[in-house]
Amino acid sequence: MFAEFLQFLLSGVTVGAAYGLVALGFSIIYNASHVINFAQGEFVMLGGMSTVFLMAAGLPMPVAVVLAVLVTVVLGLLLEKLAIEPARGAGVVPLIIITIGASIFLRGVAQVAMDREFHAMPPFTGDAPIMIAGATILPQSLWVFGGMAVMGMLLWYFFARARFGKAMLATAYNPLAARLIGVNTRLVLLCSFGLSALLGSVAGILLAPITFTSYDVGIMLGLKGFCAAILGGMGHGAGAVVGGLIVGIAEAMGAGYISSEYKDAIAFIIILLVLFFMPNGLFGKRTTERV
Amino acid sequence: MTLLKVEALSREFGGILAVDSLHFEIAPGSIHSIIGPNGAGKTTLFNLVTGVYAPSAGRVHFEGRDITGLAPHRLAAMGLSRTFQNLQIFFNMTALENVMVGLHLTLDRRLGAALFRLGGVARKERRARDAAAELMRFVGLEAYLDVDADAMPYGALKGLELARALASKPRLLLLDEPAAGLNPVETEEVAGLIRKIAQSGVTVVLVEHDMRLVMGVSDHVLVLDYGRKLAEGTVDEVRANPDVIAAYLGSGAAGGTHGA
Amino acid sequence: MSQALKRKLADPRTGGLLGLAAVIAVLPLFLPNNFYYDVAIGAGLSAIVCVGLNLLIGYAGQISLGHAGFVGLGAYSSAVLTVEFGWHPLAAMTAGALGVGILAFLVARPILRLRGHYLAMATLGLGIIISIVVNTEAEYTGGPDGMTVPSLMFFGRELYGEAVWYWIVGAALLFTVWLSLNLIASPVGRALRAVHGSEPAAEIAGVDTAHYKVLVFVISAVIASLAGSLGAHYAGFVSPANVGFFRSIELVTMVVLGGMASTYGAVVGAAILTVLPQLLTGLEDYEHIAFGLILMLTVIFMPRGLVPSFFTIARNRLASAGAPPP
Amino acid sequence: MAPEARSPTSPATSPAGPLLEVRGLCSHYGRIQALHGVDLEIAAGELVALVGANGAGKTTLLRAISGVQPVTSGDILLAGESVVGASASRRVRSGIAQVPEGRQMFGPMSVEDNLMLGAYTRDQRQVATDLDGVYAMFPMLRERHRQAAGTLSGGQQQMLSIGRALMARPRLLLLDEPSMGLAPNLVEEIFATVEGLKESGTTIFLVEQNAYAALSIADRGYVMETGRVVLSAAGRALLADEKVKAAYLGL
Amino acid sequence: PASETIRIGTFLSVTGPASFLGDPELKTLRMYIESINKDGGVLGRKLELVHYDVQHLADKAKTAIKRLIEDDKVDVIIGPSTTGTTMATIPLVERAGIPMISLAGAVVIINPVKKWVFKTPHTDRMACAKIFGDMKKRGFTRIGMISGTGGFGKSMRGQCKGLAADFGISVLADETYGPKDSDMTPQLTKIKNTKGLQAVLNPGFGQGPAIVTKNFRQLGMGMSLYQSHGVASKKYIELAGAAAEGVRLPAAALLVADQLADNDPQKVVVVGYKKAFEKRWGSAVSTFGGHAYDGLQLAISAIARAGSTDKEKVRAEIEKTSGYIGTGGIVHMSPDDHLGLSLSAFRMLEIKNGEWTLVD
Ligand SMILES: Nc1ncnc2c1ncn2[C@@H]1O[C@H](COP(=O)(O)OP(=O)(O)OP(=O)(O)O)[C@@H](O)[C@H]1O
Ligand SMILES: Nc1ncnc2c1ncn2[C@@H]1O[C@H](COP(=O)(O)OP(=O)(O)OP(=O)(O)O)[C@@H](O)[C@H]1O
Ligand SMILES: [Mg+2]
Ligand SMILES: [Mg+2]
Repeated sequence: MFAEFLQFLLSGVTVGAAYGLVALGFSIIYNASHVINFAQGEFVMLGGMSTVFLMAAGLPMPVAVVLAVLVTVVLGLLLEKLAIEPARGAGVVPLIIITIGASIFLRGVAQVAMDREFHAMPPFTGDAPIMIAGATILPQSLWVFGGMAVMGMLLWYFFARARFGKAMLATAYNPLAARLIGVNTRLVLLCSFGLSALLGSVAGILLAPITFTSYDVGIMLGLKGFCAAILGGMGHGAGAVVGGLIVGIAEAMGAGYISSEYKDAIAFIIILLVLFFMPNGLFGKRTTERV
Repeated sequence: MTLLKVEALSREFGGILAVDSLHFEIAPGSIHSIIGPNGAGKTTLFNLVTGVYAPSAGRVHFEGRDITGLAPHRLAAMGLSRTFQNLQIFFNMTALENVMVGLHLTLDRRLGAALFRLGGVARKERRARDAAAELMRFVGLEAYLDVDADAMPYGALKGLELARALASKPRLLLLDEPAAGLNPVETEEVAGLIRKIAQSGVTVVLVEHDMRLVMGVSDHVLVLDYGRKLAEGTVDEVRANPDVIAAYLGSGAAGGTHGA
Repeated sequence: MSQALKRKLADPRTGGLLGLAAVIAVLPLFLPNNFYYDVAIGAGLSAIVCVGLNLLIGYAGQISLGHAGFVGLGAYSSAVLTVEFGWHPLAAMTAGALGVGILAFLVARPILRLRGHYLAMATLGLGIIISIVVNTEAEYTGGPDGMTVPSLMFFGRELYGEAVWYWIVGAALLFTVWLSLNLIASPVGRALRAVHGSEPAAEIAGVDTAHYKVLVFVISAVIASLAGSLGAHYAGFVSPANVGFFRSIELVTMVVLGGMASTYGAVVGAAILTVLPQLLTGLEDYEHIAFGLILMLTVIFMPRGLVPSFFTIARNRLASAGAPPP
Repeated sequence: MAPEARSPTSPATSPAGPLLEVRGLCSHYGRIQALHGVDLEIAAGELVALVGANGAGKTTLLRAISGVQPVTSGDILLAGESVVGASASRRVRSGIAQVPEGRQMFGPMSVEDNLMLGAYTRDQRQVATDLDGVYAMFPMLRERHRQAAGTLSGGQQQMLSIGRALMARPRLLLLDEPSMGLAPNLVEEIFATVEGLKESGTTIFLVEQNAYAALSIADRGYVMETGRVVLSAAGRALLADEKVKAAYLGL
Repeated sequence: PASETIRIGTFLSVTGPASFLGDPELKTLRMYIESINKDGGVLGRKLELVHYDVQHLADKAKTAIKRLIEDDKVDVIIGPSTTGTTMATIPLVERAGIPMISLAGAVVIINPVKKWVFKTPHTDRMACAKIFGDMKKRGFTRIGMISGTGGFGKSMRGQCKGLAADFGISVLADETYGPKDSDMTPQLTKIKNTKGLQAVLNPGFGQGPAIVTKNFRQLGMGMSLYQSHGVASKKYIELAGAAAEGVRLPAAALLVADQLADNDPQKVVVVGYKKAFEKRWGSAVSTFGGHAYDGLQLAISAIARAGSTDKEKVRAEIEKTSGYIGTGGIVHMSPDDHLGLSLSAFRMLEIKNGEWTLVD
């Protein structure tokens, strides 16, 4: 029975790490602008799909990976420059709608430029399962988990310690004041899109060997990543990680112990319950507005 | 008979006692001022009295009824209104509509009537507009009637808050720094307004750092420091109190002139 | 024309409603066949939902990413109660609306305590849970394959065919818009906007913010449910595909595109996002690219939405045309 | 009334010309014009006060100087060089800091983070002493250095806003009603501080409703009405002006 | 008149979760209509394809079918790809009176028979029968199931559970997974821990079954794994990689075209289709494209026999189809069988060394 539990846990952690990784991508743009970037999942897709296609074109994996990340980052920067920047000052909701448009657009481009099929990517370090007390986990899952841990840590450092990270936060909290203290808010926004595209593409590449990749994998990963980010408290690095793990584990335990048909519903019910008691997510900052 | 009675009221925020076992009473029909250093707890006190915050301890009574913990809209219905130090304007409306929200409790709020436009909604709305416009004239904002609130200068927004608060026909009106950002001439106008409001039977509680305004209109002054009562009395008593001078007034302001 | 009449016509309620009625009345002249009717009906049904959703999002400032769930519940109530339990369609529709109203009422208080993205998340979760339920309870709902729904009977007559439904949906839309305009122009509507503007200020003005948030949530959910029921009877079929998250997002997009806090904006947004994909089908593979692009460009150039932006432009034109030469 | 009080006096001449020069500045909010050709000059080291009724356009002018309000026509020169094309952040880097109207906190961030962000454009190794300086000026801020700025009281936020601007060690400090919401004893202190800053060479442009205090310490003053400068003279001279007295001092 | 084109309407799931169905289907239709036109068309008239992408959405399908019928005035309809979209449009097709040849799997489409609706793919019920037959042969009576929750998986799950008893098979574990799930180990762990299971059946399509297969091997599950005809494309083997070794599934002859005996009547057809498709599109054939091929052939030969595009005549001719040899099998339709395939049309395949191989 313990082995079973452990297996559920490991499965949950694997999936949860994927959600957490995507959730981190959401945090960056959110932290710079309070915009939820619905195209975040598309960054994930672009990372994986580009790598697959570059490898199919004969490039060795490391080169393909680097190029894929570059491609995604460039697209992220273009998105900011061409679509977000011109609409600055439009308010958060219109900006979110723009990112929805962008996600449809990017998916459309991917299915024309690449294809509509699923693709497998070879795992980084083989696919011999690792046995832990009767449960198994794939080496690639460890990569995802490690990737998430490293990224989470870096982001935490970035926003809690680095000056530019704080300037980003400041820009989201009060763009006017940020400009008045000399923050180049355009650059901040541009960087936030570049960074989260980077993070998204890395996530996509780490995940592709496990989940496969196709032009529309971004939808589900984006949605679950969003849930994880909210659960943890939007914009909070550790929150994104923990949120991702909780959603993943809830799904796995739900599927294992309750009902596989309702496992997603179980995860959502948990999220709702958490929000009812902690309206700003697990780690979210409480509102500080005073009257 | 007291209008407002505060008993052992406390509120703490993460270890800081913003209001610390405060007792005081406010008699009806006068102008009371609450002054004190920045962070003394004046705004927090307003927030406790008007139900924005729940107290950590203590009780608030209004016209003899215990109103501790009641939601602000319930208090509004009982005749309590206020303005905000951090302006709370409906920026998605015109100035006039802002004031019309203040009339909410006096209007027909039945859903059916609203949906089907029954019971002379149109006529009542026109009358509400007139009433709101009248209030804006009263506070000197007739120039801004149909201006979008987000296009108004800061000073005018202060007046708008006052008009909106008056619209609900309060018996107790709490004003949080109504003269902040106004020049002496405008402040004098506000002083005149406050007197008029008080004369019309509304009890006014005023929080303000402009000593000329405070000393000019108050019947009674309460001084807070670190959430506690530092002094209480008439204008002259408070002005002469060395503790108040040391903690708050400083050397120049005690004379009642403005600024340095 | 008398001044009073002119003013009445310029008033969004009278003038706009007459305009909308005229459009609905004249449109069939340009609809060559049932397909076009079908698109128009689809636009009308979406518009009804969006007018309700706009009360919630545009006026009261509370986002919902779960409204497709309410539409779906309405549709499935009509389907399941008539097919499985043999209810009269009108009774089923009413029961559905009631049920959705009660559900919305029950969840509204805890959900609407949340703000911004957290509220978006909670409503999204609610919508997804609803869609999982209709997907899973195949015994009643037919699961992913959906189920057929009998026609709506009205005084013993079967309401069938696009031409008939066009007028039903048109009338329903007109009625919904009328209700929405009435609401907005009343103290209740102003209270909703006040909730959006500043909750503390609304409260101290005597507005029971929690009550109004719940109220508008319930109203918009009930409207969605009724539109869902109508849609189910019109289509004769319900399926879970349109109950999900994407449809919810689409509905919100319609509201924002048309213009938040604009009832006609909601109608225009719904019409455009319904018609546009039909226009783009000729592009085949490039359909999605074009759609995404148009969506982005519209919002970039008209961030406040089509209808408000259009009126601003028109007003500026008028003003500069009427201004004396410098 | 002294006749010279009416004629625009030229600023104290400095070899390099005025530090800030505003020429024919116009600015609009949409279709509404808020500034109608504002002209003014501030010499290096000067303390200039700007007074005017509410809605006169003072805040708009300061925002335009800082580069966060679009300018429709006219020019702004900093040390002889036009900055109208420069971004707000460039202007901060060239030495303009502002204490904005409405305090403009980074609400969820700590008091100390807010202060440190004030020195965002500066070399971080040099700011530690300045932080101590601000804490010395406002001991309350030191006590609350970890509290979220948004939860401070109004006056405390005003102190923080002033402190944050000082952290930039500006050449030109724009103050938009710095005394608003401050306790009387602190108001005195603020004006003393402003004078002290001027002594130490900072150029100051002070917008104040507390016109009496502002003009008392100012070298010169400007009076604005509905988007136009209508009067300028030495500070003391304006204090003596009957119209100013009647309209802004309430004497 | 000869100058007028014959309009063939289609509405497929070219994008969205079922795109692996619609994509090859559309490609097939395009390719063959081109080549038929090059050869002079049908009845001396050119064919014209009118297509709308409906993803997997019933509403889109309904609008598309109205457009095809009312606006484009097509003569015959091929598609849609999925059961859900088919079921949503059947009432309209029946009312309008236009022949439609669905490319979707579920048996409910043609059972009960609908006058105007036909279909080409084997039913899920047949797939269950084929699989259970094979299991019985190998002595498996205790099995577990893990099904996708999409329309296909859900429908087949129901059919198989209904049919199991007929074959003396008991389903002792019954799990599901969502169409976009990326990890099925919890469900498989439960199956693994169910005592005495001999085989696991995974009805589903898309990438899900490949993930199930991988997870299945990851957990070191010893029993036999059966997939459905929903994964009958090379893509499955490519995605699942080595984990797919030994997996069995029922599929049409198309997948093993080269391995068919030379005297197999289907050989020519399937080899021809496979070559043509792979040459034109550079990707491997799937049985799904084959369904579209069969649909098109059924339609045009019916039109040719009817000598016109009169809808009733064409419908009657389709219904009379007998002995048509397609990629899916040999078709004998009748007024109470609008599919016309027998169980023998299915072959049991096993994956060996990364290739499909015929078991029987
Ligand atoms: N939400 C909160 N969280 C943390 N601390 C708070 C909060 N609200 C108030 N405080 C603290 O309580 C104290 C009292 O604040 P309050 O706003 O009541 O002061 P005040 O007397 O109105 O000051 P001012 O004259 O500056 O407006 C302050 O020290 C403030 O930092
Ligand atoms: N966002 C805005 N949109 C439109 N008009 C505006 C906006 N902000 C200010 N205005 C207008 O510009 C003019 C100048 O306003 P400004 O805020 O500069 O005045 P001010 O002198 O700073 O007043 P106060 O003393 O009240 O702060 C006012 O008439 C005001 O109505
Ligand atoms: Mg205060
Ligand atoms: Mg100002």
